[in-house]
Amino acid sequence: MQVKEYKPLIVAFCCNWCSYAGADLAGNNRLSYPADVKIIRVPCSCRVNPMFILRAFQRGADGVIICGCHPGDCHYTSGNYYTRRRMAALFSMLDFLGIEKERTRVEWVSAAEGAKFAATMNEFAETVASLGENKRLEDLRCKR
Amino acid sequence: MNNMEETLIPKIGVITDVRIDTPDIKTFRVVTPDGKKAFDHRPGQCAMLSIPGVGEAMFSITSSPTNTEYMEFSIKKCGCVTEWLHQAEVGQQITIRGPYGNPFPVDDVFAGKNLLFIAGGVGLAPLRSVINYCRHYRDRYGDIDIVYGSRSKDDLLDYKEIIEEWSQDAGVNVHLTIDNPQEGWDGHVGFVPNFVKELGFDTNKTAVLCGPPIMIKFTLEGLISLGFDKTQVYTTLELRMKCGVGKCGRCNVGSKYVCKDGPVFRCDELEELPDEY
Amino acid sequence: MQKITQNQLVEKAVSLLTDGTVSAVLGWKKGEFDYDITPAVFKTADEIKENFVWNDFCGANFSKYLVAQAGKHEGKILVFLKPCDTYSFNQLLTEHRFDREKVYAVGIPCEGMADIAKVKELVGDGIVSIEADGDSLKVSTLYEDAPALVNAKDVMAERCVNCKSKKHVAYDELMGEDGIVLESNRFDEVARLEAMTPDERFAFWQNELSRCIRCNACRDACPACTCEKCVFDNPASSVENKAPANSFEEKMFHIIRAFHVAGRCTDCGECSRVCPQNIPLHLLNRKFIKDINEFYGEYQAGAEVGLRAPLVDYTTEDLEPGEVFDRGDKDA
Amino acid sequence: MRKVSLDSINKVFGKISESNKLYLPVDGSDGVAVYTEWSEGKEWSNALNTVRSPKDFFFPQVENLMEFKTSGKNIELVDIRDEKEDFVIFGVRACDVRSFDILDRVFLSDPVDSFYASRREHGIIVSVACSKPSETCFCTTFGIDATNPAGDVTAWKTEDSVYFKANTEKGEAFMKKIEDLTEECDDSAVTAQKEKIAKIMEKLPLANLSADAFGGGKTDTFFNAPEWDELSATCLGCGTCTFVCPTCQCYDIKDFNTGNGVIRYRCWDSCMYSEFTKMAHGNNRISQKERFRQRFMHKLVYYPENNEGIFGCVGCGRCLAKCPISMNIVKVMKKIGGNKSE
Repeated sequence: MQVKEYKPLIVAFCCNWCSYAGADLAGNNRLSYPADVKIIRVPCSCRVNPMFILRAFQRGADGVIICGCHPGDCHYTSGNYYTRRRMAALFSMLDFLGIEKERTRVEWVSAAEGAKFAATMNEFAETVASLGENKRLEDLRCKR
Repeated sequence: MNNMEETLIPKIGVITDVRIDTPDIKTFRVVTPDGKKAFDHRPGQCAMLSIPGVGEAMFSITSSPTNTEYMEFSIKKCGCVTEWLHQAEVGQQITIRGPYGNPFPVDDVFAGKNLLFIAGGVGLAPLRSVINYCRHYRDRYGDIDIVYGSRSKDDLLDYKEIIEEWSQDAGVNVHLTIDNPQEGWDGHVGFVPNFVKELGFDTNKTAVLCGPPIMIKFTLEGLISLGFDKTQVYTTLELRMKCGVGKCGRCNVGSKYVCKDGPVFRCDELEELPDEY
Repeated sequence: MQKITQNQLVEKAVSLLTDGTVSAVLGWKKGEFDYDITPAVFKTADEIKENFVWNDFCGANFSKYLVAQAGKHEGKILVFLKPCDTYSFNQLLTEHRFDREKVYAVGIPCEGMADIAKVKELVGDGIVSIEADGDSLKVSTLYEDAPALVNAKDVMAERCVNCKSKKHVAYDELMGEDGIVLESNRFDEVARLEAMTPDERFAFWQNELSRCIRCNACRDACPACTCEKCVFDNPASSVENKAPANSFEEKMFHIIRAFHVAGRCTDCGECSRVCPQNIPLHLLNRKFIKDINEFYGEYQAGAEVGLRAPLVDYTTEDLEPGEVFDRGDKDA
Repeated sequence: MRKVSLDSINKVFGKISESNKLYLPVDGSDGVAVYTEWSEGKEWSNALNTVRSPKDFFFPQVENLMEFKTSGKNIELVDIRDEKEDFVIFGVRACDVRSFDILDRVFLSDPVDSFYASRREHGIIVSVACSKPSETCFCTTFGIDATNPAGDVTAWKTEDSVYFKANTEKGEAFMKKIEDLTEECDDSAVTAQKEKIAKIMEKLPLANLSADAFGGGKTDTFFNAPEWDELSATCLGCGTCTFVCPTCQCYDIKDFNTGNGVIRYRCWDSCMYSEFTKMAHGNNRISQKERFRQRFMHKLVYYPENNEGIFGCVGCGRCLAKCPISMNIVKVMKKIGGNKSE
């Protein structure tokens, strides 16, 4: 039997105004990043409820990254500041429960930073790949 | 492999016809994938329909047991399962299990009696099965009166069948009413309980009642004021159910389980139950 | 052990009820044994005289009951608040969860509550009576002829051993003397866990959370959990469930539960008190409190009415989520 | 009757576990006993009972019923029921043994619940008489003899030995397996033990609690009792009592979409939960008072009405120990039934 090469599944929550456009730009500039990065567009990074992140892991994600406008540049003035606090608290809690801290990340990517988007995704996918499959927040029912 | 029969494991059913009855009620025709009726039932019994991933819910079987080809379900859009069903197309598979509950006593108590059916809104759904059964075996029963009311003419379920079939039958009297006056409606206008009182039925009848709880309550009062005894009146209840066989505990009212001991109750039996339905 | 006596509280309750200041009293009602005390709403002086109890097992935090009870009765309801309860009281007021005008709050000092499980650990099962005797509890059991004397300190509930404050932050009237905010060791256990490796922490929590039976007692007792419809009860949320189907759901429930109260949790410890499976749920809440203190400055939920909870606030200089791991070298 | 010295009990466990999975109460990391699969090194707990009742063995908290695969408009149903293997539950107390009878009357009545039935068929119950009842015990109220529990095999644990007596065919087969490790003995030690425990049972604070006021046909007497308001006033509406209860059997059936199919599973549910009876057109038990009342009325009136007077409570005392607000069936019985145990 051929062993399937392990490719991490990454869920990227991208804010509509900056990071999603950044991903677009990366595409337009033909910058490559792994196909296993699944982008979910959200109106603002602060739309991302901690439940979304946990659910992404439940449904098979190996890493979850949240991308928003740079602090100070939020389309809604302050959304990403809230994201920053919330995710700091959540990530610290996940770490407290012994879940690999490298599996979650927040990055600020503007609409002009296509290259940063691609680089971030490449680097994040590599980090997650080195951790292997998500075992600690997996739901076995979804893995069949 | 555990080969015991298990009621919780359903059969597959196929929707072979969808009829739009009113703006929020559709009637679904269901058979097994090989085109047969899923199981036999008695008038007033129910079946559990489900869509995997959406949910399972109990519905009364609206078609008559005398129909040996298929079953019909008249379903009002009001929750997640029903909403999903309402957007289902012909050919859609669902799951079906049953029959559940006690039927109306059509072959003993009702035999030879004059019958009075009173329904409000989608409450006609469970009665349609009995009415058509009694029409099929017309000679076993006395006169049949049907009082049916809804919010408007458009909300009358099975209107075509009522006009073209029921009201044409000998010895069957159909009395329709709608809540508010409407253009193109020259029939009675008013609520069912009042209409029943206005019609002033003889008490030599057995009454079968189904509709919203408030309608049941006032119609029952109306019937009693006409001289009916509670032992002459039957109704059918609806509560949340999960198993359908009196085990999951949801439809437990007093010592009865509506799924197993009901849904058909005689009104004096209901009186013995705590007021929780 | 408690400095204030049951009689004093009964007198206070009866007099406030008789003079019409209040029309109902939220208090502790005695049970079958000396430790199974039920929160109750008293309506008459006779009921209070007969059944009101105050001893070392009156742990229940009444603040949350005010959401349902304040305004339910004609006039005001009297509530007795221990120092830790007053924080929850303020936090609920901050969130406009009850009408302050409908409540008459009497602050009462608390010397720490006993944990019946610890009592049983020391003296065994079959307890027929527990009496306070100075700084000790006199415990009689079915199996020993002479009652056992246990030091109240030895059977004190964890949350009371690590009491954060003896100061009442809200009341209409105070009985006895007010205390002060204490220097507690309540974060020690969190720090101990932080110092473990992720693998050890994972094993620790896996063991603890796997016992969860999802009875929702932690949520239902929590004075910060007052949503009208909890996300875990809402079929439309797609995370609603009655049982932890697997280890993922156990974790999700507890992470989200703790996160929903992060910044609003006053660390009253009710979650751990009510857990039938002895899961140290307060550690999750304390982790958030500790983090918030370290990331955004010391914050005590409920210390004052109207404080803005840290997670619904921000500064432009906040640390980045990635930086939370870089403080110290605990995982390195 | 046969006996084995307490020092050798692990040999018995070892012998049984060669052929069957063996579960028994073992103290967990927090010192609380929990039914655990026995393996070398695990010690039989001295605790009176587990927090979580053994009903899990027959009616697990979560149980997958079937699976569906959907494609387009088609549904494929997969029956995932499998043949169970025999297993032994060791150390079940008298109250919990009775709880199986109560569950049987629900799950084995027509139509039989095949999931429950197959587990029940394969479960071998070794009960053990109580030696140190707790103040929360009130099994005598329901006619249960804690000194002589039912089950396939009854065991008595004394200071130095464990005595066994088989009650059923399954029990005989069990005894056969451990024949070499046990020796024939008379029942004098067990009789002495029974007498000693019976005396303690008499001294229990709830020893005189009577359920005579309750039973079938009493719906009208109790349903509208004014005391329900007061009793339920501070109920949190959590599910602790239900989930630690060995006889609570309400369940929910739910679907879980795994992304590549649907698992239909059932899990424990609680009549104390607000949406237990909620349906599209409303809720027939709108306040906590009604839900609270349902739980106790079911155990004390409705269940006996349908089951020849047998109550739906076994007096295990778990809810007394675990309710966050210490409200429980004893308080309800005393208040509503006007019954004082003193």
